[in-house]
Amino acid sequence: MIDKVISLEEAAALVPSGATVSIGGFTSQRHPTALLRALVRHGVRDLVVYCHSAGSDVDLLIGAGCVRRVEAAYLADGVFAPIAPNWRRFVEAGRLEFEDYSNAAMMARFSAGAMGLPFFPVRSMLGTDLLEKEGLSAEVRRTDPTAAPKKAAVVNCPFTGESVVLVPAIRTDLCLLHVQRASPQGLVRIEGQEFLDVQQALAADRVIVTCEELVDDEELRREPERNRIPPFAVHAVVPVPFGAHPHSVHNCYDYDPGHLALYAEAARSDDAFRAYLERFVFGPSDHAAYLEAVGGPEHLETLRARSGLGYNPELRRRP
Amino acid sequence: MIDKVISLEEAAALVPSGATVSIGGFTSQRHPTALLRALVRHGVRDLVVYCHSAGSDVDLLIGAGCVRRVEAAYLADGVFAPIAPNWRRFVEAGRLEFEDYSNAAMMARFSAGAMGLPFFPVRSMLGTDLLEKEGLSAEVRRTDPTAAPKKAAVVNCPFTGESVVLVPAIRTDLCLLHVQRASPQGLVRIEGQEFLDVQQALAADRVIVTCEELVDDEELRREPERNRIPPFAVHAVVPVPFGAHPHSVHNCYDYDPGHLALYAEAARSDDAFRAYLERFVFGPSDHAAYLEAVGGPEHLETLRARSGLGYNPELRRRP
Amino acid sequence: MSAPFSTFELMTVAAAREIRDGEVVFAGTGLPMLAAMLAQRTHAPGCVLVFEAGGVDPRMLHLPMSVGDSRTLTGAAMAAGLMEAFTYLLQGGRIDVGFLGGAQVDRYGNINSTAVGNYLQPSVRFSGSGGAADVAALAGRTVIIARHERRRFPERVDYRTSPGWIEGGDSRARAGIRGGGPAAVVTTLGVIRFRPGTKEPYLASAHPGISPEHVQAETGFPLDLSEAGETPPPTREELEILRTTVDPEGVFLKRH
Amino acid sequence: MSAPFSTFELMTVAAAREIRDGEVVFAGTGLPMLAAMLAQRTHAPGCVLVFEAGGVDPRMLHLPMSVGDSRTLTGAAMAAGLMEAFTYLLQGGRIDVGFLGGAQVDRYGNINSTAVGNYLQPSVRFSGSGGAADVAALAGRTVIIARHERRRFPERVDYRTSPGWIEGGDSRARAGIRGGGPAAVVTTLGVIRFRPGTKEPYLASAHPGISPEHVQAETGFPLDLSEAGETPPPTREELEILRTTVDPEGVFLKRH
Repeated sequence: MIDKVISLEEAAALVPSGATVSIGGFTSQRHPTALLRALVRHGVRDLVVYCHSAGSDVDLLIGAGCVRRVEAAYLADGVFAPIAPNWRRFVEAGRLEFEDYSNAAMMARFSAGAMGLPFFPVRSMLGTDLLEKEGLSAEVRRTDPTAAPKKAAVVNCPFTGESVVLVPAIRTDLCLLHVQRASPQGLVRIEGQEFLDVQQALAADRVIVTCEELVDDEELRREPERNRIPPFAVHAVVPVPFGAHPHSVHNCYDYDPGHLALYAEAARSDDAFRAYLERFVFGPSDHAAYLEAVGGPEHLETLRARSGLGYNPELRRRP
Repeated sequence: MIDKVISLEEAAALVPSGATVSIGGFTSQRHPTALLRALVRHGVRDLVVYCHSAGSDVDLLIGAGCVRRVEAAYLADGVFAPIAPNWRRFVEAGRLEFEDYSNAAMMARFSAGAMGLPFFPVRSMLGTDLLEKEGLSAEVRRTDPTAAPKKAAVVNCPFTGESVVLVPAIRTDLCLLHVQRASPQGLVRIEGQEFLDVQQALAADRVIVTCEELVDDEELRREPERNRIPPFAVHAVVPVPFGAHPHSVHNCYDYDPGHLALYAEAARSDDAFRAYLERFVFGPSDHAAYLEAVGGPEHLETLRARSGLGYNPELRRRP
Repeated sequence: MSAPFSTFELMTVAAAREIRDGEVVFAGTGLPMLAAMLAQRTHAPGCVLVFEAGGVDPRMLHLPMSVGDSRTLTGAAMAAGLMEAFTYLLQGGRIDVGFLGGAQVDRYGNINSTAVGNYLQPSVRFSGSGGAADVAALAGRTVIIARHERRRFPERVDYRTSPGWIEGGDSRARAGIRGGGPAAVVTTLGVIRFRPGTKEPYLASAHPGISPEHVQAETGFPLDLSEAGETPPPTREELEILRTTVDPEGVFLKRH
Repeated sequence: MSAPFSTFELMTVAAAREIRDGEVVFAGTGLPMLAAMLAQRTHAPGCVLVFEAGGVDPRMLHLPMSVGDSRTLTGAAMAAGLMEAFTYLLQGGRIDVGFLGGAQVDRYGNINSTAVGNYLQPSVRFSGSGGAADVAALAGRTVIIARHERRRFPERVDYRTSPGWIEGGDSRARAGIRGGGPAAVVTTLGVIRFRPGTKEPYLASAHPGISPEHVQAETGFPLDLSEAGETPPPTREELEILRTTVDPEGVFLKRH
């Protein structure tokens, strides 16, 4: 039996500077944040990051100076950060290359990559500046092989004559996901919404999955209807309980309001964010130490999901 | 609570002559055959049928003279009919309008219809007669509103320059599915392979679902990850145990080798097929009488699926 | 006599009343989720909620913080993903009404949720479209919720993230957009609607205590005030449900 | 000394040997399923099977009758559907080898599974492409299994359902096809392969007891016989597994 289990540090070492990377999850849910913190510690630089609706996962990488470009539709963290703070600061200061699409367009771009197509059609973005204005310069498009030759193209349907927008496929070197359960052989079980994880995984050359729990392959094969990523597409599996903190994992734990508020405050300035990184990323030597730093087992217990609901109904989102 | 449960006869009455119809399932699996027999009894004519890999479901409608045109990729019934017999006879005799696509192309056409797109791209069919030869005449394309204006179009990707085939969307008046379980409110649970049922359902204006078992809506909502068709897209639900016989339903029963062999033999000539229809379609007054005609409860028990396998391991496929 | 209420409560109620029973609603983060939950608990018990992250037709017990929240799955018919939500449901034409927010809203209901100033190095950068551009293009109709200040209601948005009636008249259809367009803009001051044909905006109602002239003064484009009524206040029942059932924590309806 | 065996058994074994351990295999209805099951039980225990109807990576206990059979799901990693199989797996470039059957196979390994004679009113109408045209275009390489008779091996197929090397040389790439093309044609008489570059067919081996000249006589196009060896017969173990484990019923390997 193939065994794909590796450590968080080994996983981080699979992501070189300059890589194209997509990150699973959605705003404050199921991002592989433990792995991202390990990447920051490893000093990864110049990443080209593709996402759809990101939260303080991508925002952390931006603030830590790991990112050269973001192609995205949305960066925010619920009520705690209606605009992802590092994202906002870096764009306003001209410190980040970026390209804006809608969520449906990013869905379409990842789907094209997953489906082996060079483009995917969408009906939205017509009549908007998402089509009219480009984040990437002609120079970047010409010289950077990771940049699409055009942002999008409007064509007429050969059957109906209607205007349809084609968006270019995304293929990445790596896709980083966090899920509830996975087997050592790379079979993955997502509970709750799938978001765009399946398409992101299949649009990548290598998929690294962190999971709350390692389970037997046979167990996941008992319900093949619930597995959506073929195991042979997954390259590494890393068991990391609370590996999405401060974000939520359906059926496991809720997002951490206190930490998200603290993050949002810290990410408003370079100095405060440097202190945040010291305290929560560089300071703790590993994930266990991080969990201690954010409050330890007692605090984490307050986030536990209630069975049958998938979240913690007692959680107070307002201080 | 909305209740969408109707009888088989009421469901058949929802399908008018001349309608565009898609039929779920795959070769010898999970076709809504009880509903199709009811359509034949109702004297429905001139159907335009869209499928991908059909078996003696569509073949029955063809042989009963209900069909004006078939757009498909494949018609066969496993080892019992490597070529669907009425399909073969009707095409060879010039008695049927048809259009050939590959399965991926039919998948793409239904997906376009489901996704609200006028076309969908595929990379196959290049260099084949599937692109070069058309079943429909220019006259039909001009005068029949159910015919696509073109069979397909080859375009160059605006980003990479590669050749890509665009195929036209399918939208149908009706989609007929058979599934394991459904709620009276129209929530559907498919076990085993999904085939193309979800896309076919969402490419239709009205979806009629026949099911082995009617279950409580709440029960199906306990695992929302396993429901793939939104209940508000389903218009009618008909409980019909053994409603796919002689085909199989994963976890419920296997295909019926004896009946499939008998069917394949009968469908080789008009006369023999007329006798088949008399005996199994027009003769039995309803589905219960059909089940008696094919062997009754004792015979049907020999087809029962074994739990944990989903089929009957004792089934002998060769006489 | 109605009870005292906050502007956000009034807006939520006004937005909820835009939903008709039995409709399929695509709800975005924030007040739209409150409005949809309220509608389900009052005049539209049969409305169906769809969230872009994948939650379809839940019976939510607790207010989600965003559209990806686990709280959007309670009793749900489906836990799907972005592909299903955006293609099969939204682009497939199965959404009756979509709710949108935005930092700027212009004369024809176009929305900016991307950036103010120079796009490449803006004075303010926002979260970005998310699904808003898609909902604006593809839902049967949209309801926009926005804070009403003159700088937020310019003649023309700095960046058109989500298409409204574009430049009025038939410009939206000419742009190739199939979905319905904005039906109403529910603001902190009133409710704006658009004339059939010309798509010129008019003030349908000003909120209690707000004069139509004040609304015009806070609006960067001409607003026809001739038919402006008063926004009906929330009923006691609506307020009760909002405060005790929909958002007892004050996640969005802060009360302090 | 090898045991007596039927032609179909020999073909199945020859086809199975085309699968390398660890490969992802797209198997079609009939002998391909036998070949894949045999390969998993002999030299390629790590090969992964994918079926177009949605079964992915099963550990099958009983021979399926077709690619949609429940028997393709036993112990499977995924029970998906056509969209996943055709887009994410096949078109996504994740299939190493695909197996194809066909009624006619021509000089360059193009296959007809549609119709003989006039397309619109043919003398024989077949099942149609199914997924064959897609597998032929998009798998890393293909193995074709066919009954070898002169009328079934014409210079040019009546209808090109599944693309092989088209007209030889670089014509396949020029047609815009990205996948690999036919590696072998396993027939009732022997195994045909194609020269690199020209894509001209040659007889790699004739089955035991069949002369290369007989193969040529049953072939409607010139076949280079210069390197023709003899197809290695099945081993006792292979036959044992085929007969007692893979197809004990004789679903495809009829024994009567």
